[in-house]
Amino acid sequence: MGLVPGYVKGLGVTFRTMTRRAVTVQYPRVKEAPAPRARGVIALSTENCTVCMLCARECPVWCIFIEGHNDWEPPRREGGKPKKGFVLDRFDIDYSLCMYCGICVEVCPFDALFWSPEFEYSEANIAELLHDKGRLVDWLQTVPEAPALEVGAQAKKGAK
Amino acid sequence: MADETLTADAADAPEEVEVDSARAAVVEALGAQFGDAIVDSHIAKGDLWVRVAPASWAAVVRFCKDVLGFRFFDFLSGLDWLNNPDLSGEKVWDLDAEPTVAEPRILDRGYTGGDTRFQVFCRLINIDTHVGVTLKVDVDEAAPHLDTIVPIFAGADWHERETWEMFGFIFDGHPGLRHLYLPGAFEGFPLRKDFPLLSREIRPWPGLVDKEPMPGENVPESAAEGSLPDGADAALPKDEPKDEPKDEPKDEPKDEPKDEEDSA
Amino acid sequence: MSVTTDWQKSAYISSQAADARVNVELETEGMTLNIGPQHPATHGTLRIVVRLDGEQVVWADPVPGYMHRGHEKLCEVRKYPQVNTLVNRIDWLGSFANEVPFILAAEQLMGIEAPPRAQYIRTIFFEMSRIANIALFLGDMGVQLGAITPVFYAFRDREHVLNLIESATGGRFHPNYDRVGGLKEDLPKGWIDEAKDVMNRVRRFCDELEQLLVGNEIFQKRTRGIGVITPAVALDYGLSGANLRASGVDWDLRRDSESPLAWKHADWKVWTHPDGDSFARYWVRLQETREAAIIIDQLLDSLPAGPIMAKVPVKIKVPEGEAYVETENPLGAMGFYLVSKGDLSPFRVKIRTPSFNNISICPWLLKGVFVPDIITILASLYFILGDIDR
Amino acid sequence: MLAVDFTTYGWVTALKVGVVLGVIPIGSLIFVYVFLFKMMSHMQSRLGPMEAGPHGMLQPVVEAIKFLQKEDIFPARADRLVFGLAPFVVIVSTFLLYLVIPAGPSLIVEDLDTGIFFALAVSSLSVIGVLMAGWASANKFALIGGLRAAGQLIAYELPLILAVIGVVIQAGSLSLQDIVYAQAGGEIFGFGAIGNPFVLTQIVGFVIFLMAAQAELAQTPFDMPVAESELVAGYMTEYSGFRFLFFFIGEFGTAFAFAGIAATLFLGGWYVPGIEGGLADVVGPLALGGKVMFIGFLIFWIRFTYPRFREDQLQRIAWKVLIPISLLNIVVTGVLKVVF
Repeated sequence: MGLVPGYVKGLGVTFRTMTRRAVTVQYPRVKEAPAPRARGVIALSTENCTVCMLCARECPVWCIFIEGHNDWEPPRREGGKPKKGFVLDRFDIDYSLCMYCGICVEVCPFDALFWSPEFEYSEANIAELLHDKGRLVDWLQTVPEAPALEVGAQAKKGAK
Repeated sequence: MADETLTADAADAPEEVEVDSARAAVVEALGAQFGDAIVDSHIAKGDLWVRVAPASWAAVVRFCKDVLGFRFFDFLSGLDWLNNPDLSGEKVWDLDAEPTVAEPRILDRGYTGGDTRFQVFCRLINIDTHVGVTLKVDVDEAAPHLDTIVPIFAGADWHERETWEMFGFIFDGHPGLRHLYLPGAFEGFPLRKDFPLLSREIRPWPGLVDKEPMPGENVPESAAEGSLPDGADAALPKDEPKDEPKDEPKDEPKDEPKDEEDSA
Repeated sequence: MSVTTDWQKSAYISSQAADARVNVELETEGMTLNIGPQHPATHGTLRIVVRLDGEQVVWADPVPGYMHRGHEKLCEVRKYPQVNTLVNRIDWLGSFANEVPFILAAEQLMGIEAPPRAQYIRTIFFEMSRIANIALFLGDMGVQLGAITPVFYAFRDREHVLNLIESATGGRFHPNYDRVGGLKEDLPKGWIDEAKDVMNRVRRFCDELEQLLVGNEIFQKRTRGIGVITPAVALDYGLSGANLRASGVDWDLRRDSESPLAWKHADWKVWTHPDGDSFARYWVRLQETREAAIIIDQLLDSLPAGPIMAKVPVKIKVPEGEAYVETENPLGAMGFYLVSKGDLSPFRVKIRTPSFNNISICPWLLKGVFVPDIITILASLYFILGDIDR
Repeated sequence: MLAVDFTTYGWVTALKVGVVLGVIPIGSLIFVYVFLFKMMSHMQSRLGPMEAGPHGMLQPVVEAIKFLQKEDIFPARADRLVFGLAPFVVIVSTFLLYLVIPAGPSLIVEDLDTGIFFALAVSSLSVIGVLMAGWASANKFALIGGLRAAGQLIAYELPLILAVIGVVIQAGSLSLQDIVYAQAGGEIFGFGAIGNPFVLTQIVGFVIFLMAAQAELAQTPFDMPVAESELVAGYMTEYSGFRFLFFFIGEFGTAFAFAGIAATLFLGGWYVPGIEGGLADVVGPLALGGKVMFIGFLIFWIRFTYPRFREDQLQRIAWKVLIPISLLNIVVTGVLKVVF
């Protein structure tokens, strides 16, 4: 192809691309599934959460707000002493501040936070981006199974 | 870690001897040329630090460039060794406690550290032998002056403007010391340790922790003197040990009930 | 490339002569033009004040700072994992490549070495962020010169690389995948073969661009002999990466500095070009993208099995000391000078970014240049605003 | 009731002008849709507009409406009169071009004896409009764009005209209709089946005409005046609303007209071998349309593939390369004309 002058080769490239299929995906009608590990939104399972505030403290942008209070929990074994426990009143994540770094999910010692690849939750009014506890629990259904690891990988002991 | 001060002619720590003959040679050459102007040098983990007397700063840089072959100008910046008052804002909002004044404790100055609070360090690289040297020089706080190396390395222009803007060191002979990043009317030197980080002063820290009585238990005396105004804003941890504000404030009462005011 | 170096000399002399000629001729009142901060040719918000005489530049002065976020101050108040999220927002196109030097500096101070598998995967992601970063530039150089088509090919093929990064790390632009002592998680199943055919696609993309732009006589006429940087001046200003190698200086941190990553396990070639003009910079970057695809293929084949994370305490406290680690980022040599006082957050982090030095050469380089060539030279230097302003 | 006699010259011309005024927007809209929206996007492996109408057919119409409802902003320090008039001057030259393009034996607004001479003279009117726009919008980028446009358009007028002279010599007449007949009738070395489209004998003239037309339309690789990456939008930077629409129509209308002229001069215009008389009036426009589409494809194909020339390279090509070659072409055509 040495002797074909540069500008003719260029024309060839554009013509060849014209004859091939375009790659555009027309979003509202055709949706591409994001990767299972994609960090779309954070889901919360309130049973695991022990209000230890680690995630709120480790978040670089301070976008997690937690409130809880002490309460007596029914004794596990009947006749036992009521157990001191704590109840989660408020667990808000402000997605207008969140930068999806995933430190909270990693640092949580009780596996209460999970990533879900859901990404279609944009709002017209920015205040609605403050997801309260209810919505975070709703996201739980969209959390996929952790994908199997590549060959040669050593599964971490408590793989999240 | 290798000991701090390592005079030029002292034998290097044994395990480094065979690794850094090239760097030791550089130190020898500098020592031979400038004698006591080379105040201190340190070799650790395959890297070389040399501290130079402020007077012969430009001369050493020119010598490194012309004779020792350090032709690649990497960067130049400043260091402030004042201890770090609690910039991170991760402290408890103790409304009635008197503000803890950061006592001006100057920390020891890392490798080839001098005794003044400020330092300028510049890094040059010798492309052929892949050896990099970090030249350090002390800058005294009262009159932070240093002569410029722009005539030697034209690339130092922007670096010195940024260091002047961020630390307040005046580089004599610099073609045009004007602001690089900050707006013209900006006063104060942001990268100094005593310059507060405003964004974290205003907002209270969401990871705040305080103690709240168990419902139905006998109300501890802390709650007696004035009820918590609906528990939302006045977070008054009474038995909180007033330790160093900088390090990890609250991780010991693991099962402590958490309540904090929410300011979102 | 049978190119003699007289391009270099003639362009260099003409740019100096232009300066002399301008103020001798008829005394026309010059025009000061502001290119930026909102201008299509600058990657972000860089403003260049240019004084023109007719269409020729008499004096040019870039004004950075429109995107200064104060990274170095923020690093002093963040813990080490938090700094990792901060750091990959400096050069947001090749963002995994920013995390590596910081983590290596912390590991060097802590005396920890990541397991070999983690080093291999780090190098693979490093080269992938190089492809993602430089592919966009290869397309963008065309747009700056008027050819609208290449940038769409760049975005189309770059998308596959970003999908690969997302499927393994979770984030497309900000993976936040590197940890002190190793990586967050291992690769998902079937990732290696997916990566293989994406690399073939990247090679096809490089051939397409070679035919579309590099071979094109108009492109060559617009970029040869424009913005010539001699090796001595490049070293003075601390230019690094492809800008330095395009001026004939054979220096690549991946080969020359002994970094723990896995470049030494793959054999690949460092490309240089004698001319030092805009064409040379484009050509060297195009070859480097191909080289990155070759490196990734070899590393994927020889990926060792084993753990992904070394034994590291949960709360990372780096012992007292200073360390400087510099790696060959897509834009040039990026280094982190980490000073630690042994507590949770670093005491001082000096971030040496490549674009800062690459753009500081503009006042010297843009003197005596035509207006359209300002855009060519800026596009060929290839800088990212996050890099300059930090 | 006054009996209006429609066959008088006045009414017939009014009817023809009405048809032409209808053809121009539709023609430029089709050009915009097929080439700028569909072909460009498929060349860049994307689908292009798909929402407005089936497969995005109504996109140009929607675009025009968008421009019409946009506010027509005058920059504060602009010279209001000149700023307002500039788009009309550019549009005038586009509309006048259509008068002389024949679409069939009787489908021509005015068969001027000096048809091609008139067309080329009129096409250079747009330079004034561009200069007015550049100067009046009180914007540095527009000023540079306007001056560059002036330099470029004038520089490429000459090769445009010289390229046409070759055709005129071979056809022996300036009128476009005669040129079409000359191409229909003539034969090359006795083989006259498909007539003698001048592209076969005047290939040099054809290439130079296309390059000069590309420059007249300020399209890549000659789009210095509207260089997006430096001058934002050149002389059109400050325009908005329907004035920008006029510039837009001007650009694509002229492209349609130049493609028409090129098809008439080099590809035999509306002539299809073997079709005569009344039928030609029906088939003619379709044939001309096909040829125009082909030439439009060439123009836009080059536009989407090449980077742009720098100002001085642009001028050097015009003065030192195109003009000498076109002069040589004229001499050769003249000699061959005499010999055969």
